[in-house]
Amino acid sequence: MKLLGAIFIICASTGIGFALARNLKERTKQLRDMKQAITSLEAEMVYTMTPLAEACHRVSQQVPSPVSTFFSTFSDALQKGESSAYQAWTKSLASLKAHSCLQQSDLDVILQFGASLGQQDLEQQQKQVKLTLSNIDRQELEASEKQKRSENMYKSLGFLGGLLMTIILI
Amino acid sequence: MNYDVNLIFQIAGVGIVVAMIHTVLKQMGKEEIAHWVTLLAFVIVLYMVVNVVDDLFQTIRSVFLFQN
Amino acid sequence: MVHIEILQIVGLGLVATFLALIVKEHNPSFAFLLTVFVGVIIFIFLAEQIANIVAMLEELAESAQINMVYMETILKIIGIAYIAEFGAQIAKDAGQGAIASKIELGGKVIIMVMAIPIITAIIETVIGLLPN
Amino acid sequence: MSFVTEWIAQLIFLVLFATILELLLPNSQLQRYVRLVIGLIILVVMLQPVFYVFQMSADEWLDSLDEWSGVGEENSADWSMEEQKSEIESNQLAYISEQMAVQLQKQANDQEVLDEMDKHVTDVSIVLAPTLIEEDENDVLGNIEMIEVTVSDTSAEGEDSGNEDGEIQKIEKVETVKVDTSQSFTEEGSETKGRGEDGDKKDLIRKRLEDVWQIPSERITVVGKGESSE
Repeated sequence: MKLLGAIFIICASTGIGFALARNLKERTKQLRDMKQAITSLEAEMVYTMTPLAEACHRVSQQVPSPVSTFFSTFSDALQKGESSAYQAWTKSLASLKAHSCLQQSDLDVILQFGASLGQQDLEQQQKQVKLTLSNIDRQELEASEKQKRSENMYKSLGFLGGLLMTIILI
Repeated sequence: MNYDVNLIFQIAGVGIVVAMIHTVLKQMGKEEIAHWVTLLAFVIVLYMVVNVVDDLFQTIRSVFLFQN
Repeated sequence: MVHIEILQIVGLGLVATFLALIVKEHNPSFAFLLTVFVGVIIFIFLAEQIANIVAMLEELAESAQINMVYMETILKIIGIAYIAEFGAQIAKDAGQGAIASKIELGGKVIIMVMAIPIITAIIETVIGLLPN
Repeated sequence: MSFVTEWIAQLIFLVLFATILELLLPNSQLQRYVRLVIGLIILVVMLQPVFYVFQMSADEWLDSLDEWSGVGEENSADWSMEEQKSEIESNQLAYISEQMAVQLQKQANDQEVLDEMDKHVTDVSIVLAPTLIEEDENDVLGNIEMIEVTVSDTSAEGEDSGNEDGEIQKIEKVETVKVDTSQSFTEEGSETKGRGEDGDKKDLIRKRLEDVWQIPSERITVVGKGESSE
């Protein structure tokens, strides 16, 4: 019985550690996805001149999960036409925040990009895209560094914490 | 010798695990947290040891000093 | 039974020494606590055994109609010696030789205080022996 | 001579004791001090005859030692003797009172004093006065401190319940009659009067018992079964 409890505690805390580590890993991945999405959004806008809603819809089909849902909700909101692009962007960003592992600084960069969306001409827009991309690059670099540093730490800390708890409680 | 000898292994285990946690946290540059963790574990183990020491003093008192 | 118990004590001590060696490398304070704990456990065990001896002697003394005051004084002195010794050893282990010697000093003083009435009695007798 | 024997025995025992306990000592600097004190104690025991010579009682000195070291010492031998004596006495008392009780119950039931009230004595217990027992062992009745009598309805056991004496049926089936010589009698009288018909019935029982046992009826207290006797 004691052994069972000990196993439970160790498993749970190890799980928590792994979840935290996965969070870090996911963040870099999602940042990369976001970068890719914005690049393709730029391509849509600059080369094929598709409207924003349509472009976002296409982009949402090219990238994996959390980022794609962000773009699809954004394009849906635009197509319904019930609010401005910035409002729709903010709203879908809020839902992205709940479902992704991105941190506030990453979201700020994306929000900044959304503020300029659909307000300026193509050239300005392109500049904006470049700025955002470099910002995201920076975030990604930071995230990957943090991942490298902390991923192992979270994993081992989770396991060791569970071990400590069982040793003390036994 | 029916005393809880397992407590020895418990203390040693806590010591080793805390040392590992300390090392990991220190490596990640979170020395403050590492110190807090060590301190906390130390207090817990100290509590156990103090309990046993109290037991010892009571025993000696009842055996040698004729007080109960 | 007795030989098993000595094996237990020695085994306990060796295991504890080994563990303390390992832990000391990483975490000296825990190694110290471990040492204290093992010392206490062995001590408690011995105290129980000593209680047996003392009970036997007490029985003997009672049946021989011998004054318990002497015995209790001796027992108290030995108890004080044990406690002082224990504290001093722990302090010494922790690298606090100064505190250890203070504890020992305390033990000595208390033992001497216990001896004061005896000394006064002897001195009074000797003075009584002298011609006025 | 006995003093010398005692002295030597004490000395031998103390030396033995000190040796054994010294072996138990932790080997440290403290050992020297402990040895010194033990040596002093042995010296004191050796000096005890000298105390006698100089008319200074060793017990007196021991009392002062008690005060110093806070060791309480009881004269346990005397005390246990007292206890044993009182225990034997109380055993004797219990035996006598038990014998008496059986005798009294038999007496009361044989003479059928209570039969007209459809009652009989089921249990008698006696408490004897402990101080009188030595003065006159034959006068057992004089030594009675308290008699407790339990009576029960014979009619309740028979089938004819209810056809006669409905009043008795109302009284509880088992009652305790108490004879108490140590209590003041006026108090008991008022106590029984307060109970009306119940009290009358119990008065009758007391009178009957007085005739049989030769104990004045005003000494008798009647207490119902459910009530407490004290």
